[in-house]
Amino acid sequence: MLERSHIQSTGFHNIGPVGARTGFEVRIRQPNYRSSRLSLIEGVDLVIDGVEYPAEQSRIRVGDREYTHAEMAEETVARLYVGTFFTVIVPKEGGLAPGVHHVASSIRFRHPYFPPQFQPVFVRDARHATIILP
Amino acid sequence: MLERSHIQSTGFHNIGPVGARTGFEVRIRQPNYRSSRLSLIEGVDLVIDGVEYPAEQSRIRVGDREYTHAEMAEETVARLYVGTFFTVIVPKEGGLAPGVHHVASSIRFRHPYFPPQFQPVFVRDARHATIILP
Amino acid sequence: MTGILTKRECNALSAFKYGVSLYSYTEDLGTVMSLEDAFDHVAGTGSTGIEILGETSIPTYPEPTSAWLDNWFALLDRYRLEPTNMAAWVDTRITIGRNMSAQEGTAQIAQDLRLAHRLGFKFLRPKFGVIDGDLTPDPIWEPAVERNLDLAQQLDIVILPEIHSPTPIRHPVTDAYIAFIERTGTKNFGLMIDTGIFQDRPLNKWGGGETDEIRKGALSFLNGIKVPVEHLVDVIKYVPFIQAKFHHIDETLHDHHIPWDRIIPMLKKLGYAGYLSSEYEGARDPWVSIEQVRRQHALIRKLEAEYDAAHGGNLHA
Amino acid sequence: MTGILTKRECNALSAFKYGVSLYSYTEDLGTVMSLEDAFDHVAGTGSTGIEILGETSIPTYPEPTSAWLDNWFALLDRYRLEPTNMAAWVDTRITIGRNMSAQEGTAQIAQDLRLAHRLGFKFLRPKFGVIDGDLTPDPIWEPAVERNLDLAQQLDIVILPEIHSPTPIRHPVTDAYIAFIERTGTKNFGLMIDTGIFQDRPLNKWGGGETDEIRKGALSFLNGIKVPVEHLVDVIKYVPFIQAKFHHIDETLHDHHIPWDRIIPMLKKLGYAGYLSSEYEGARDPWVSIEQVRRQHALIRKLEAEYDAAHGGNLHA
Ligand SMILES: [Mn+2]
Ligand SMILES: [Mn+2]
Repeated sequence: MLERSHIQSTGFHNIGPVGARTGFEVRIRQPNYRSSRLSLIEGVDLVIDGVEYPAEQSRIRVGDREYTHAEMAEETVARLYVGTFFTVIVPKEGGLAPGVHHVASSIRFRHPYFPPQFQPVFVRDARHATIILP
Repeated sequence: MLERSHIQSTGFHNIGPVGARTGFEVRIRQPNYRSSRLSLIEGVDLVIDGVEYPAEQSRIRVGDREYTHAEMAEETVARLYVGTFFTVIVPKEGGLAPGVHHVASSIRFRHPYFPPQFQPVFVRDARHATIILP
Repeated sequence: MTGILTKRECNALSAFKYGVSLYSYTEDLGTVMSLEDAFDHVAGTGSTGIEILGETSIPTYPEPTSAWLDNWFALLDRYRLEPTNMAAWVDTRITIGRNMSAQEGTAQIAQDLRLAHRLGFKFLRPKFGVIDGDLTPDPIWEPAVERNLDLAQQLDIVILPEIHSPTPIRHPVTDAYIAFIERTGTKNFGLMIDTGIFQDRPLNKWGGGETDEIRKGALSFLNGIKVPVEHLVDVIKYVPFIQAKFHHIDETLHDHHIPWDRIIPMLKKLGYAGYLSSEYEGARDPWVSIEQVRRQHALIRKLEAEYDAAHGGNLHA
Repeated sequence: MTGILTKRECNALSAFKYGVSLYSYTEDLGTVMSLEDAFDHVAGTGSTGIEILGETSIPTYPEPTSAWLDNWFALLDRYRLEPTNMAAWVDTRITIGRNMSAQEGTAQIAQDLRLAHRLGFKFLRPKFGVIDGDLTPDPIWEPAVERNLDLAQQLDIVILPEIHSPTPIRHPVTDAYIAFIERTGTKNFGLMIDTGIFQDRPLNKWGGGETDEIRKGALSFLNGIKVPVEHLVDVIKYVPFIQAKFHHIDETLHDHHIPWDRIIPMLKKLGYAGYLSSEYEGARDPWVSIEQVRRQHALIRKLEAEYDAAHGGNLHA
């Protein structure tokens, strides 16, 4: 089972070699009531301690597979299932400092059954989350 | 998975033939942090809409097996496991009326590692719960 | 009431069937509730039917694993529930720059019909993308459905578009569905009523996961479109299934938004004998949905019993 | 710091091992978290060790099913965790009118030793019932443990009673355990320190499931018994395992009750190189425990790194 908040505690960590981190990752619960073709997700924007990490610069991992922003937009078969998470992979030299951070996420959903003027829908959440290892 | 409240929504219902109900049942989550020999539970008292239903008059069902209050006290092998519920079976002619009731529960736990003056510990909860079928 | 009953009065005494859509447990599913838990909660209401959202409930949709299928049938058996409706989507605006063709829409519905049939469902509700602020469905709906009518007949499934707020009963969208039924003469297409169209008091919470942007833009929608229950007379013959949408029922069994005290007598009077399948769409705090669905069942059963008592007793008990 | 290190300084640069006790996730387990989820959260802290409560984590305790055992070893493998300590209980006042005999206590510990061994644990913490307000353990503890020393040696498990608030380090209960070790010369019995004994500010919440009755009666206990960290010097040679009890760590990594800034340097100075196994015992709102455990690991690792940096760098990296 996943945490109710979109942003998950576990899975928030730096990536790359210790001492030469290349970025960080955040796990996000698929929060919509139905599963979603990846092409219906127009991006996931993050704001960490006030610093913006726009969707266009990140990659998304679903299961074992990674997608660039452009690849997501054309992926009409693979889905983000309800009850699962996806991982946002953010490049950032040195990674994030160990300690507690304020993390905000905004998922841009396109719901084809919503009128065109309401596209995309921004589904947001925010919380504190902790980086353990430098 | 069970509801976090001790008293569960599902499983609160009348028993006996329709039109001639003989009582009702309430599901209670085992709320202690460790599993408990039945002999360590000195009873489960209920108060429904202000009416007391003391442990001594009810039976407890654990899995498929039912225990009287006296039988519970001597059952040193069977356990109430964490992550499971037990059912309190309460005799009451006519059962409870359909609709929303205020249900309070108090479990009398004996913790052998607590000083004698703190025995039993009353672990309480309360909530609204609904009887659907008359 | 004594004496010989008229035909309408006889119909009026047919009983509702009670069910729950797993949509009710949105957000609880996957965070505090498994599929098996959901079966337990549905069965615990005294329901006989369970409604799922195909792509939500099946973790490898569109192709369930054999283990999942074994578990599905074991759960139906253990909890004595029958599959009612399977909800599906036709994502017409499939990428940001491209719409589904009629052929793709046809394939989507054929896939969902076959899946629904494998799982034992009798109804399939496809939700089509829309093309305007009036929620006019993408025009591919008509060929995509029509090319599947033979398959639906073979599989004994009725395809049901949902009449859902803000689209009322008397509306060109509904008229187009009825014209389609009349033109094709099909028995495998009908209307599903979502009781949200009868909402007559404003919502202050909304469980659909929508946000401020939607809320501001669709304010009148959230106030309720207040379709008069009498409009059911126009369409009831096309309606084999109803989603009992609701948002909040308090401890006195008072629903804050949906006028069940008018809906239920009207459905009884019209002889509706299909499912009322709970669709809770209110506050999404963990576990609230379980109790809310139980309150709705207590409320509707009470209103049905009162109607029966006032109209010659419950002949179907 | 340069030059040749003294023996004590070398010891001081040995590294802690990090673990989590599933006690931390009490109430989340079974309502919002499965055993596998718990493994994921523990591994996500960068821990190498996992501690369980036998009768809590094993759904058919005392006899796990073979499916459960298969899953247990698969999880250890997948999440690269080693079993550390298994918590167990000797329910001396087994019925309201009867206490366990020494023979029954012996059988209980033997059963738990065998179970712990099957699951790969190196430590067993039996919690004995007490006979008075001083928390003096039931006298059967001594024969029940002594009769199991050979078995413990065969199974390579160390039995660890817990030095737990309100019992401090300098206390007849602790003295009796040490006398037992000295008398028997055993290597299979030691002391487990629960860091709750160092609590030096009052608790306003308590996660142990206890109620107002307890709270009123044990008020001074909840204020913290404030054992000076220097008392660790007396007993550290008997301590192969520490439960890192805590109650609340805020967003600035400030612990509101446990003085880690004094505990960690003392343990480093004493050359402690065993596990610090998180035991979160704070507010039990769903999912709070996951984040609290992560904060504790960030805090302790930071203090360890600071100590290492101030004492010649982290030689064990
Ligand atoms: Mn609906
Ligand atoms: Mn402890």
